[in-house]
Amino acid sequence: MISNHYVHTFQNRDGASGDTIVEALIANSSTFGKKTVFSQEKYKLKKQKKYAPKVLLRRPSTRSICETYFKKSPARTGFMRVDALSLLLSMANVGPYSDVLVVDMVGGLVVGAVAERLGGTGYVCSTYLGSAPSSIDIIRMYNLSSDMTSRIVQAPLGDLCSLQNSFNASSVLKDSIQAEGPEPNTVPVENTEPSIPQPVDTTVLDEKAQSSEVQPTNIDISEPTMDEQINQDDNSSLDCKGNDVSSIASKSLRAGKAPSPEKMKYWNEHGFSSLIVAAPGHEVESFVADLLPLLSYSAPFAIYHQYLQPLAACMHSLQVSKTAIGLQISEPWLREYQVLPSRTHPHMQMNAFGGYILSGIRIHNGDACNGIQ
Amino acid sequence: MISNHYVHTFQNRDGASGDTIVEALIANSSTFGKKTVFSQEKYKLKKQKKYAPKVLLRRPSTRSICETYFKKSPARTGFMRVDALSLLLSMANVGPYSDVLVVDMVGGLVVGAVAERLGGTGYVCSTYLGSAPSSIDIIRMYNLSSDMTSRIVQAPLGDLCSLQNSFNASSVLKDSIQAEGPEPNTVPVENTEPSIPQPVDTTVLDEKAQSSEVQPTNIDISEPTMDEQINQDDNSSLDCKGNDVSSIASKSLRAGKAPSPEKMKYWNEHGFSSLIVAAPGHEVESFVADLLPLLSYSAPFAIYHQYLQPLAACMHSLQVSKTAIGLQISEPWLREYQVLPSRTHPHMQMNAFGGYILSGIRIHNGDACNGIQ
Amino acid sequence: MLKMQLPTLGCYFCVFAKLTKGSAMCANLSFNTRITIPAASAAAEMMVPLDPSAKPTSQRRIAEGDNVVVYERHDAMRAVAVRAGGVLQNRFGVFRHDDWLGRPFGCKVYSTGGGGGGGRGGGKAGAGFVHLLAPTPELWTLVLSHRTQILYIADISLVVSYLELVPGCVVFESGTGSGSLTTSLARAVAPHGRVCTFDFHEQRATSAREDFERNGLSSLITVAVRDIQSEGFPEEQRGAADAVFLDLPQPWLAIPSAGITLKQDGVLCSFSPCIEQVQRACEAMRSCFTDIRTFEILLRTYEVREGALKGAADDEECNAGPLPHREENYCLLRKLQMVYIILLLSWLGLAAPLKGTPAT
Amino acid sequence: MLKMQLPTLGCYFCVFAKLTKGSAMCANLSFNTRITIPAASAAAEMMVPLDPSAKPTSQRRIAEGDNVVVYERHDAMRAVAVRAGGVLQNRFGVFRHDDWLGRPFGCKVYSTGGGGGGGRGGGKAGAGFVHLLAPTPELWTLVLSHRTQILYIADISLVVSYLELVPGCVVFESGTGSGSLTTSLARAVAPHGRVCTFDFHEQRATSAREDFERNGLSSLITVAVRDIQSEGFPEEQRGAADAVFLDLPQPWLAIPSAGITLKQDGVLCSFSPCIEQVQRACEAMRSCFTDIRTFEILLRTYEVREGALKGAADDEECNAGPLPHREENYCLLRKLQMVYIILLLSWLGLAAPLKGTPAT
Repeated sequence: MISNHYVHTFQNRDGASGDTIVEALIANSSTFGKKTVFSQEKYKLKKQKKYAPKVLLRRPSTRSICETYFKKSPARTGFMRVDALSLLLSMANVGPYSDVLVVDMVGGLVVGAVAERLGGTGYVCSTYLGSAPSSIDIIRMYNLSSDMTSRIVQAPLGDLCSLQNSFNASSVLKDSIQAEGPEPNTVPVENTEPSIPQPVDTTVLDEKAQSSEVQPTNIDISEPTMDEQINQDDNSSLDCKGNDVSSIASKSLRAGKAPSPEKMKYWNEHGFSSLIVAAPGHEVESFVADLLPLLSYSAPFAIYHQYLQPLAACMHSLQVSKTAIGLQISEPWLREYQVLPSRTHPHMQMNAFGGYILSGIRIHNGDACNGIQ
Repeated sequence: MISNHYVHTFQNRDGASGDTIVEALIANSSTFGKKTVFSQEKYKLKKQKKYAPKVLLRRPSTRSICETYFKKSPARTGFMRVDALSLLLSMANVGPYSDVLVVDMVGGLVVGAVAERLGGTGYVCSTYLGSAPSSIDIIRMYNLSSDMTSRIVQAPLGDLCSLQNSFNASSVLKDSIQAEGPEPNTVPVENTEPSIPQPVDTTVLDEKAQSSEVQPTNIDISEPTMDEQINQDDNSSLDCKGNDVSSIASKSLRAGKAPSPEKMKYWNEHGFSSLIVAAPGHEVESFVADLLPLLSYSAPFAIYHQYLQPLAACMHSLQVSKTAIGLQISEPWLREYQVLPSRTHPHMQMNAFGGYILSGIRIHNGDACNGIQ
Repeated sequence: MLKMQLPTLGCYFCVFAKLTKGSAMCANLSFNTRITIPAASAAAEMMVPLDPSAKPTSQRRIAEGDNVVVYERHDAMRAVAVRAGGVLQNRFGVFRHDDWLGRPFGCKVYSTGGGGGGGRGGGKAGAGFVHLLAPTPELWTLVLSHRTQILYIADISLVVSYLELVPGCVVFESGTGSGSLTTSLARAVAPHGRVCTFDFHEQRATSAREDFERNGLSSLITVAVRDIQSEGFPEEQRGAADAVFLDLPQPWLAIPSAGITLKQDGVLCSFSPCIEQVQRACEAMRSCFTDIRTFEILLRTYEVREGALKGAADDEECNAGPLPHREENYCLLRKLQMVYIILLLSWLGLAAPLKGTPAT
Repeated sequence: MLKMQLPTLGCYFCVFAKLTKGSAMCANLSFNTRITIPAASAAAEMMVPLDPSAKPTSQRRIAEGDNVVVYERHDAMRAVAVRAGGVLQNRFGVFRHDDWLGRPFGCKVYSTGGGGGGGRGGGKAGAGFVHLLAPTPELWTLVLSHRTQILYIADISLVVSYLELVPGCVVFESGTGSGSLTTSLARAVAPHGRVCTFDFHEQRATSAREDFERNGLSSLITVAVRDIQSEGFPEEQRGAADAVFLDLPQPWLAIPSAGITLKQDGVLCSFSPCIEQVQRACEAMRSCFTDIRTFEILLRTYEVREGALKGAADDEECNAGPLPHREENYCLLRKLQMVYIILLLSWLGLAAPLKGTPAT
């Protein structure tokens, strides 16, 4: 069977053409030969409509994954548009050898984007409150090598805070969460229940998008489904170079492990390089009060929210506490244009929800600058 | 002397050319004849720069007055941009024979704009809290005939509320303000102290604007100043047709009188046709709770504020009280473009402060629809 | 009986310009170009009152022949002409016009039972209600029949301001389209001004004329069938207009004629969705217009909902000890949860239908 | 020692496109096009760490030769190279570099007295302070020397995302300009990728090279003097680039060469302020690029201030009786007054300097 799942793997290769896929599907269809010529043509057209030329498969990137979720199931990723995600990565200075602390309640979109930028160096430490981590299964949409995936670790906020033997005795998390098991389970990404909780029917959206216009950068984000017309479990005719099935499976094994005690100790002493929070629907002020002491001094941070008000509250409390400078709330505004001879005009579709970002830099707020630690 | 004040009167005529003014200025200059040719030329250039061709005098309109204040002294008019003012007028359905209730804490910009739209029909009733009305002296910038000016009345909110023998016993104003004198003084518009309270130096701004680019729609909003070079008080050579000095002076006598008892009684029984509130820097929620019962049922209202939050609070309280429907907060966004061959691009200057508008329609919130009054 | 439709294209550019060298001969055909106003039919509710008695007030009651806007919710309204024995059926039930007579505008009326059937969210019997509103140009824009793309309130209000329309002005428009702007132009120039609107499409002109008649605007608006791009405005209207509004695919073709039709110092507006149209229109204006300015206006709308944000600590099972720092956070948290969430709805003010049904 | 300057032109358009028919012969000159990385000079703070030890942490102390960003306030920052005996003088006073050595990045340092003189708002003696920050590409954008119009964070972040840059990529840029984008490109492709940037202006290229050297980026960035519009990218770089960025007055002239320089599936971006440039660039791209998309990105920034709104009742002399309705309003009013005012600062994030001085 060539399920959508395997078609996904093509995305890991540069420029696998839709026609190739349609040919592969036909070659592997057990029923194609039995169809009438008319039915054969109809089948081909149907598959062509699905995979070529309207879907031009590409190596997935942060850009295309973010755009696709924003178009098809925006509530899942907190209505985070690609310009907002791009800003988060810039504002948090994500680059090689960064140790980025992330709160990702947008399904893994941010964790995956950071891991892509790290390119197998540094760490992205996904932290969470309570006993169970939020789902980060969108990371399997990314083109992450096993090396890159191994840089994704998960740790409950309580563990990070309790290890911190700092002068900042503010967090109650030490008292409340320390009792829990310090080793969170590795997220079994591949086996997680499909978690698209909002009422958006992605299939319907998908078809609508395809029929209305050519969407060359579409990625099918629906879960693998059985294709009634293709029953052979044989993908030998497909030359899967690059990241193959096993490398995808390996992601589930490596992503989201607990960080080693050595790493925890290192971060405790040196601090994280930067922080990104994407917890739409959550109050962020107290969250950030707990997270900020985990950063190294001079580390930038960027907090995304769908609403302005929670960020304003957070910004005000940071202004008062004098733990950060360069505070600013930004609202990105992105507009696509149609540029065609005599028909150039702006589009308005993508502007409604852009979200807001609070950014700043952690500072040492004491005056005794020399004597820390 | 031909002061700026008299130059202002040219604005009441259609298309008085700047050259005409410069010639008039030269003809009336006591010192021009004594200057050297070089000085004469310099004087002429200086005056030309001031009045022609960079300032092309026009009949003033809401549009040009609002644009000018926004450019030169935006704090005075609550950072109200022309698109916001235009929306207020539309959303409040300002048209002939309307009786528009207005709270104008933007210097008279809104009162003048409503009076212009009424064209000598209906009434604009400018209301206020406390004993002294806010200044509305910007109305003298408008091209209002004495007929139009006579349609501007002022009444303290307490008087309007106390006369209202309605079923809505909510307002405390009846108790608190009734004791005050019911007849407010006519605003002596022409004699009012120039009230440009913010630290913006309008003269400097003016010069900067003129030197940087051609501003054909500039209106000089600075108060009349002495021109050292022109000392003759003789404007006989200037043919002042249309609205002349006396008609301007008459504005001060007619604008802002108290409404007649008959009018007050009529509004009490019939309600105002619509409401506009422009009280930036003020909390509007309780204001609107007092104002809304003064409107007729089905009357639209529009409330301007520089900030989003006070309007959100107001909207929420209206949602809860079920006294209005069609509630919506709008934020206009206006951008000017430079359109020149091969150099077409958007400007960004005017977008920073646009303000927000809460609009809605007053309804009868009781179920016993038949039995009112 | 029309429901609101969503716009398909959101962004337009407005180019405004003032006439410099106009038709000097006709410059005195001025403000006073009135036309005789036929008496408005007594029964009809007039959207723009032509005399003080016509305006809706708290004492004016709904009468037969009146137009009312039936408000179901923010994004569901329709215009209804009240007639004896008339019936309105929607998902909230059946409403008898007879029940509406004598009630004030702005009142709430209930259905008489018998649910609307189709609407899955509607009430079934007796409990449904709607509000009856007096029509305004703004409401009309939301309920009119879309025969073409229409202008919405942000564009309309800006156009009226920049055209510097005041009562008594004469304004020319082409094309008429669905009459969305025309209605607002009429309000701005009433009671003694005039709107002359032209559309090349005969059926469209007829429908618009019927709409204006229905709203009591016939005395203010003249609708003519004419292809302004190829024929220009009528020669006999030379210098008659205080303002001209063009919403045409090739506005540059009509600009010379607009220049002839305008009074000196009159204002022209050309309204286009595409930048190339703007570029060509500006080019065409440069010969005899001044103060050419191009704008784009958008409207962002916000919805307010009372909502609670999940607190960071809500995910925890056990409650933390009341350390001072945390205490403060809890306190702030609680305050936040009471405060409204301001939700960005859309850039157009019309998209994004609200969830949930208000009635039953 | 550079201060931030305000942008004069805010809006740009980004046109992105993917190569379809590329230089097929060179398609395997791929990701692995590394260059040998010279050892970074030990003393210099590297803006983009090329090994784990180079990143600033809470334990890394400021040392001689480090670059620090001196933060006075939101809109007043400058880059300073720390040297023994060095002195920084600003309106807050005199700061000795020697006092900075051994302190962590992010610390607050005080002036040693002797006010800055000119600044009217500054402190006079001893009380002034600044913060010393580790440089990042974002901070660099705010302190660099403006030799040309520069790209700001919103444009930069979008460009990096749409160019789909990941560590190891090779990216070509023309022109180099002030190096604002170049620095962010270098971070995105580090540690093993490469940025090849070209500017026709020799002095500008030299200055940029010096800046990159100073920030420890020389091993990632190659600066060359070349007029890409007339000469194109070097022939020998055929198919070498994963991405090409053009910020040129006539980008269409360089687009064929960009097509040759890109790998198959590589991404091109053309960045222009004028719509005509966008139109011509798109036209030029259509022959061998696909997925041509044009964007405009703006950034609106908000400032939060604690402020009280005047209550409607504040104007009254006497206090009203505590009727339930009014009571409620007072209560709400008081709540509002405690809540912060969110102030829209600007659309660019850089204009509108804040009032007041933070120090002394």
